[in-house]
Amino acid sequence: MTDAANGQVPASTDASDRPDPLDFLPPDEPVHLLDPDGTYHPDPDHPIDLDDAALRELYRLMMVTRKVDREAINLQRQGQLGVYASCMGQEAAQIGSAYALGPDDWIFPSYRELGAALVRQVDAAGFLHLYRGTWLSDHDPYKHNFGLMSIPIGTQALHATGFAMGARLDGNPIVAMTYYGDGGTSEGDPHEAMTFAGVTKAPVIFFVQNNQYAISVPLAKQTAAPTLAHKAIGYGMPGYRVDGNDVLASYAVTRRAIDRAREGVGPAFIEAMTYRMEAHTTSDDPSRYRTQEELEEAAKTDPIVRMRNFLTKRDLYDSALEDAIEEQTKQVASEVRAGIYDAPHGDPMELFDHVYLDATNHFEDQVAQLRSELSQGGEV
Amino acid sequence: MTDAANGQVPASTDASDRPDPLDFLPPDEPVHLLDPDGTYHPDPDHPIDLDDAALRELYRLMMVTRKVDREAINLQRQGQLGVYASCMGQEAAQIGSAYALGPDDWIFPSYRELGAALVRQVDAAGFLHLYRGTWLSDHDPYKHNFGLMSIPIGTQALHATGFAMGARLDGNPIVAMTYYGDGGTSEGDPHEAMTFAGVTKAPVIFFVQNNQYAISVPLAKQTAAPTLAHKAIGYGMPGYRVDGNDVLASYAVTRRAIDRAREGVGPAFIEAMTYRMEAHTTSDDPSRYRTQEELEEAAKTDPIVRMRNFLTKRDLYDSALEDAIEEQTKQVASEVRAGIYDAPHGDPMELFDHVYLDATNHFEDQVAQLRSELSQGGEV
Amino acid sequence: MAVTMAQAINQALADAMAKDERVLIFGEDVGKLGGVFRVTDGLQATYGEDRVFDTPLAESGIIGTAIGLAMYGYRPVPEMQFDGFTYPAFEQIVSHLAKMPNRSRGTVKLPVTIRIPFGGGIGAVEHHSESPEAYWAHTAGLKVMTPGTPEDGYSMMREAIEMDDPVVFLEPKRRYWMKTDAAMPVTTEPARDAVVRRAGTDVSVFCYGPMVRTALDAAEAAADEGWSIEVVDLRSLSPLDTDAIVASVERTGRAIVVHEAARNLGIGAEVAARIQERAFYHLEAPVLRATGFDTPYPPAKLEEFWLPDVDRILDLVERALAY
Amino acid sequence: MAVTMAQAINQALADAMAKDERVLIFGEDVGKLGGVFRVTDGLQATYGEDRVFDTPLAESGIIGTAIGLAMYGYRPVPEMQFDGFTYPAFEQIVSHLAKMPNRSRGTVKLPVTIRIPFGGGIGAVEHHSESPEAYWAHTAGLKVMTPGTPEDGYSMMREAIEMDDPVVFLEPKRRYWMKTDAAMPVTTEPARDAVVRRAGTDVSVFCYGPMVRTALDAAEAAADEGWSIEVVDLRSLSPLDTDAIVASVERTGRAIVVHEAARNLGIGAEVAARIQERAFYHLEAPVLRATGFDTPYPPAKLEEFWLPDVDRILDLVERALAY
Ligand SMILES: Cc1ncc(C[n+]2csc(CCOP(=O)(O)OP(=O)(O)O)c2C)c(N)n1
Ligand SMILES: Cc1ncc(C[n+]2csc(CCOP(=O)(O)OP(=O)(O)O)c2C)c(N)n1
Ligand SMILES: [Mg+2]
Ligand SMILES: [Mg+2]
Repeated sequence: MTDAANGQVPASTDASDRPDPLDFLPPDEPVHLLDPDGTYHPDPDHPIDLDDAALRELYRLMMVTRKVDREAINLQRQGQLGVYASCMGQEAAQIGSAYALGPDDWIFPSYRELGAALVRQVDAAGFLHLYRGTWLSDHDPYKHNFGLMSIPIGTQALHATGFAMGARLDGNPIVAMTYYGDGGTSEGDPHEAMTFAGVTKAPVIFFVQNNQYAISVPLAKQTAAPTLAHKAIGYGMPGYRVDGNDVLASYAVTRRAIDRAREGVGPAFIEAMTYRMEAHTTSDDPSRYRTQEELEEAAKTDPIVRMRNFLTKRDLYDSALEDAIEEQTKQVASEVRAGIYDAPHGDPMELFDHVYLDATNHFEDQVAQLRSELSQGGEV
Repeated sequence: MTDAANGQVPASTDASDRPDPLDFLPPDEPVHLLDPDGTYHPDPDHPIDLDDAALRELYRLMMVTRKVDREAINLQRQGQLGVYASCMGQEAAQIGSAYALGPDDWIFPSYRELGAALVRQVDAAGFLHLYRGTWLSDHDPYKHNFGLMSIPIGTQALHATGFAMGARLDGNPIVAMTYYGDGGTSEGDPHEAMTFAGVTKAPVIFFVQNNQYAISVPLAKQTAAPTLAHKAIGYGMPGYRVDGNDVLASYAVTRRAIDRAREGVGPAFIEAMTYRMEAHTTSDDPSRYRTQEELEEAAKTDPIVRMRNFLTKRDLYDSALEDAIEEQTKQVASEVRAGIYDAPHGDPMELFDHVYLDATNHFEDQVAQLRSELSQGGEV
Repeated sequence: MAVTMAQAINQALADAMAKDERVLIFGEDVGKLGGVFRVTDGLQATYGEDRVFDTPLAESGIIGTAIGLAMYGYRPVPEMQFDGFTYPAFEQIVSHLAKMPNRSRGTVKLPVTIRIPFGGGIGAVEHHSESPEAYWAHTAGLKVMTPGTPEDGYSMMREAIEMDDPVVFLEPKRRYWMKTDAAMPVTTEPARDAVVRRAGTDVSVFCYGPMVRTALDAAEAAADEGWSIEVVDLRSLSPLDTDAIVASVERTGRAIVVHEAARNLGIGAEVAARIQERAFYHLEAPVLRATGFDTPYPPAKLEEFWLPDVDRILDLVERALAY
Repeated sequence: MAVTMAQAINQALADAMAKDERVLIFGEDVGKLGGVFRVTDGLQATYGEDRVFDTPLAESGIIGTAIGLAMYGYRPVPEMQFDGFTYPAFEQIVSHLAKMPNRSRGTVKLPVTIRIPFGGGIGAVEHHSESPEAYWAHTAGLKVMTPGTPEDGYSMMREAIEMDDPVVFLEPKRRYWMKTDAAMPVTTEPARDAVVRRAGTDVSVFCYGPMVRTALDAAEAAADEGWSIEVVDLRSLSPLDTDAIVASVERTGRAIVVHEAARNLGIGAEVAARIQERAFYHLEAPVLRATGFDTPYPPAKLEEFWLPDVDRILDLVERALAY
C-alpha cells in the first residue's frame, strides 16, 4: 500500500483504480443544441431520441408551466397565496431534465420546481397549497415519485442521495434527481450529499439551476469556482454544463447522466445555465439589485420562444397546435383558480394528527384546549 | 451580462476575469524533494531558502515532537492523561508547513497538531492539559498566534477563514493556516470555509494531512475524489499536493501558498500525503482495521530518518548535534512529565468564572451550592 | 415622526457602526437588498461593502467566520435570514460561539451579536415562523435577548453589540412594523432586567418579544372583566431576571407565561420551575402556560388557531383565578 | 452469564437485523471497528457491508441520507459517534426528520432510530460528555428515550426500531459497562411508560439514563437517614409520562428531578412545570432540581464537582423535607 521505494505515501486507492480526473471536468462551453432562432445543431454525444409527439409535449409542458406560474403570481396579488416563487425563464431546464427521467425515477425538489412537478403530473393547485398555507404539502410523494418541496436550501440533496443509496442496495434500477440553485451549492448539505454519493456510487443526479442569483446575491459573490460544474471532480463524479434555456440540451445532457447512473457507474452533477426572469418571490424587490437592461437582455434568451422556433422550422408547429395549447393552458389556469379559491381552509384539529404516527395521548390536554377555543370562537 | 446572440446565458463573471481552471488542479504526483535516503532533488518551483541552522532546526523540532509525543503516550498509560492523539509519522507535514509561516501569521489547529504547536513555542505540558482534562485549554492563543485546538472535526477551518477575512479587511498582511484531516474534508464546515475564502480572497491556507485514515475509515470510503487536492478547483483556489513525509517539500509547497496568499492573490488548499503511525488515539485499537504489514511498509517512509539522511549527506549532522538534540529532547520530556505530574488539579470554583465575560450573578445559587458541597466534602 | 421597530433596529445598527469601526454586518442579502425585512437598509451605502457585505448562502459559514472575525478583533453582527435557517449553524453557535470564551479561560472574547427575525403571525411558509429561543437559552455561554418595543429594539441592540459576550438577538418579526413616537437614540433599562409593562394585582403575565403586545392587549381586556393583570416583559431570556419574576409573583400570587414556542420545554417551563422554587409559599395557583402547541409550526391558514392570543391568555387567567 | 448495557444494545441491534432485513446500521466507524464503544461489534461480519457500513465523516450527511433511506423503505439506525457531534446534524434532525411525517400529512414515514452515546462521567475530552436531550425533547415530532438498565437497553432499542416515528435513542455511555444477569432477549415495560424503580413515601426522585443508578444509590443512602425515597425512571423524555409523574407526587408530596444536563431549561424544568400544574395541591415542597450547572461541561478533572451525585441529591432531599 505504501510505496517505500521512492518514499512516497500514496493514497490507499491504486493509481490504476483511479478514473482519469480530466473526464470529470466540464467542457469549456455549456452543451447547446438549439440557437435562439430554433436552429438545431446535432451533437453525437447528446442525441435526441424523441419523436415528434414528444417534442411537442416538451413545448406544451413549458407553456402550461408558464401559464400556471403567471396565474400563481396573480393569485398572490389577489391575496390567495401568501407568497410565490416563480420559475419563469427556467422552464426548459426543469422540463427538459425531468422529462429525461423514467416513470419509476424520483425527484427531490426545492420550492421553485413547478415545471418539474407538472412533468410528474402533480396537481397544479395542489402544488400551490404550500404557498397558500392550506397545508404544508398537498401531494402524495409516492404517487408522483416527487418528494416534498424543501425550503431549507440544499437539504433535499441528502434525501435524494439516501434514497438512491437505498435503491442501489435494493437492486432497483431507478435514479433520484435533486434540484437546487446556484446559492444552494454553498451550503454544507449538498457537499455532504455529493461526498456520500461519490463513495457509494449512488444513482443520483445533482441538477443545479444556475439562475445567476440567490435572492439578491449574484453568482460572483456566491463562489469563486470557475463554474459550478467544476465542483464535481472534488467528489469523483462528472460535472456537466448545459444551456438551461435550451430544452433539448437540458433533456439530452440529463438523459446521458441518468443512463450512466442507472447502469451503476455513479452520480453526476449538472449545472444548467439559466436566468430567473421574475423576482425571487412575490415578496422580493429585484429593482434593488439588478437593472432593467439586464432583464431585457435575458428575456432574449426565452426558452419557450426558442423551442417554438425549432418546432416551426421542423413543421411541427401550426395554428392548430397553438390553439389546442392555448385552450389547454386556459383550462389548467381556471382549474388552478378554482382549486385555490374553493380550497377548504384546513381543519385546525388536524394539527395534532400527524406529529407522531404511533398514536400517543400526551397532548390530550392541548387537543382539548384547541377544541374548546374553537367552540368558544365558533370558528369551525 | 447575457449573451443573447448565441442564446447562451453566461455566468455573471466575464470569461476574461476567469483564471485558467487548469491552474487550480494538482500535479499528477505530490511534490517531493527528498528521497528516503536523503537525496535532494532541487525544484525551481519550490526553492528552499533555508540556511544550515534552519535545516538543523527543522530536524530538531521533529525530534522534540517525536519525543514529547512518545512521552504523552507513556503519560496516558500511567493514567496521567485521559487520552492522547499521537502525531507520530506526521512530523514533517506539520513542522515543514508551520515553519513556513511568518511570526505574525496564525494557526487554527485540530487536536493532533503537537508538531505545529511546538513550532509556535506552545508549552508542551500546557498543550497536553487538554488531554489531561486539567482545563479545556491552557495556552494563550494571542501569545502564540495558535488558536484553540478544535475537537469537532473541521470546524476550525471557518475560524481561520474569518480571521483571514478580518486581516485582509484590516490591511494586515498576515496569513491564517488551518489544519485538519482527510476525514475532515467530508464535513460541511470546511466546504463552507473554502467557499467563503474563495469569494473573499481571504489569506487562508487549508492544510490537510491525509494520513489515510479517519479513525478506522480509510480514504477510499471517505471520498471518491481523484485526490483531495482536486477539491480546490471547486472553490476557485489551487489545490497543491505534497509528500507530507518530506519536511523540505512540506515547507516549500506551503511557503509558496503563503507567499501567494500574503500578496492578496487568495487562499490555497494543500494535501499532504502522510501516514498515521500510531493508533487514532490511545483509546483506539487499530489492529481491528489495518495490518501489521501495512504499518511496517509505512514505517519505511519515516520523515525523521529521511531528514537525518539529508543532513548527513550535507555534512550537517554529526555526533555533536546528535548528542545536543538527545540532551534537549530528554530535557523537554522531563519538563513535560513534571508539568503534568505537578499540575494543579484545577479549581472547581473557576467553572463559573468564564461562562460570561460581562459579569452576571444569575447563577449565584449554583456557585453557593458548589461552594457548600466542596466545604462539606472537604475536597478543596 | 413615528419609528417602527425595524427602523429602530436599523438606526441602532447605523449608530453602532458610526461609533465603532470594528462593527461589521454580514449575512444573506443584507447588502444591496437591505435584508428581506429591510432592517439593514442603507447600511451598505453608508458604510461600504467592506463593513456591510453579502455572504455565500451558508449559515454555518456565516457564524463560523463571525467567530474568526471576532477573534481578530472585530465586533460582528451577522444576520440569520429567518429563525428556521439558524439550524445549519447550530454546531458553530453551540459548540464554539457559546463555549470558546470559557474554553480559553476568558482569553478569547467573542463579541458576536446574531440577529434573528423570529416567530410567527405573518402568514409565511414553513420554516419562516419558528421560535427557537429555548435551544439558545438552554446553552450556557450565550446571552439571549428579545425586544418587545421599538425603544428596546434600539437600546437593547446597542447594548448587545457593546457586550463582550455572544448574544442571540431575537427580533419579533411580526412586530417589525410596530410604531413608537419616541425619538431615537433612546436608552431603556439594561437588557438584563425584566420590566413591568403594566402593574397589576391579581395575576402576573410573563411574556417577551412578539407576545408583549398580545399580553398587554389581554391585560386590557381582562380589566373589563375586573381582573388586574401585571404584565412583565422578560427581555433577557438567558440569563433570566429571576428576582424580578419572583417579586412580581410575590405581589400577585398567580402567574402565567406566554410564548409562541411549543409548550414542552419552552421558556415557560423554566419560568414556572423557578417561580415554584423561589416563591412556593406565595403561589395561590399553579403557574400556567399560554403557548403554541407541541406540534410543528402550522401552515399559514392555521396559524391563528395555533398561536397564543388574547383569548388563550384570558382562559388561563380565569383558570388561575379559580384556584 | 452477565450482560453489559453495551452488549444488551448490541444484541438488540443484531436481533432487529435478523428479524427485519430493512434494518440498516451506519455511521462513523460502526463497521470493522464496531463503534468506538463496540456497540456495533460483530454486526458487519454477520450482516455484511451492505447493511452495516461506515460513512464519510459528516453527521448531517448521515442523518440526511437516513431520511432518504427511510423514504425508500428502510429502517435506518444511524449512529452519532458522540453527543457533542450531533450538532452538525441539527438541521436535518429538527427541520426534516422531526417535521416531514407531519408536513406530508402522514404520507411519509421516517422510522429512523438515531443512536447517541451521551452524558459524562468517563473522563473524556471536551464535546464527548454532553447531555443534549432537552434540544431533542423540545422538538415536536421526535421521540426521545434513554435506558437506565441493560434490560431496557435491549427492550427499548427493539421498540425504537419497530416504531414508525423517528426516535432519538440516548445511550448513557457511563453505564455501558453496567451488568445484569437477565437473559436476553428480554421485554420490559413499553418505552412510553415511566417505571418506579424503588417505591417510597417521602420524596419522589425522577431520573433517567445515567442518573438512574445514581438516584437508586441516593435512595439507599437516604434510607440510612430514615428517608423513604421513591425512584422513578422516566425512560421516555418525549413524550413524558405525565400521569406516572403526577401519580408518584400524589403519593409522596415532594419531588426532585435529577439529570446531568444543565439546569436551565433541562428536562427538570418541564417536569417541575407539569408537576405543579397537575399536582398543585399535593405539593408540600417545591420541585427541586439536582443537575449539572449552567456552564459548559467541565474538563475531565473537574467533572466530579460538576455532575450531580448522591450528595447533591441528598442535599435536596433534605431541603425538600424541610418545607
Ligand atoms: C438554509 C436556508 N437559508 C436561507 C434560506 C432563505 N432563502 C430562500 S431562497 C434563498 C436563495 C436561494 O438561492 P438559490 O439556491 O440560487 O436558488 P433560487 O432561489 O435562485 O432558485 C435564500 C437565501 C433558506 N430557504 N434556507
Ligand atoms: C464533528 C465530529 N464528528 C465526529 C468526531 C469524532 N472523531 C474524532 S477524530 C475522528 C476522525 C478524524 O479523521 P481525520 O479528519 O482524518 O483526522 P485524523 O484523526 O486522521 O488526524 C472522528 C470521527 C469529531 N471529533 N467531530
Ligand atoms: Mg439561484
Ligand atoms: Mg486522517
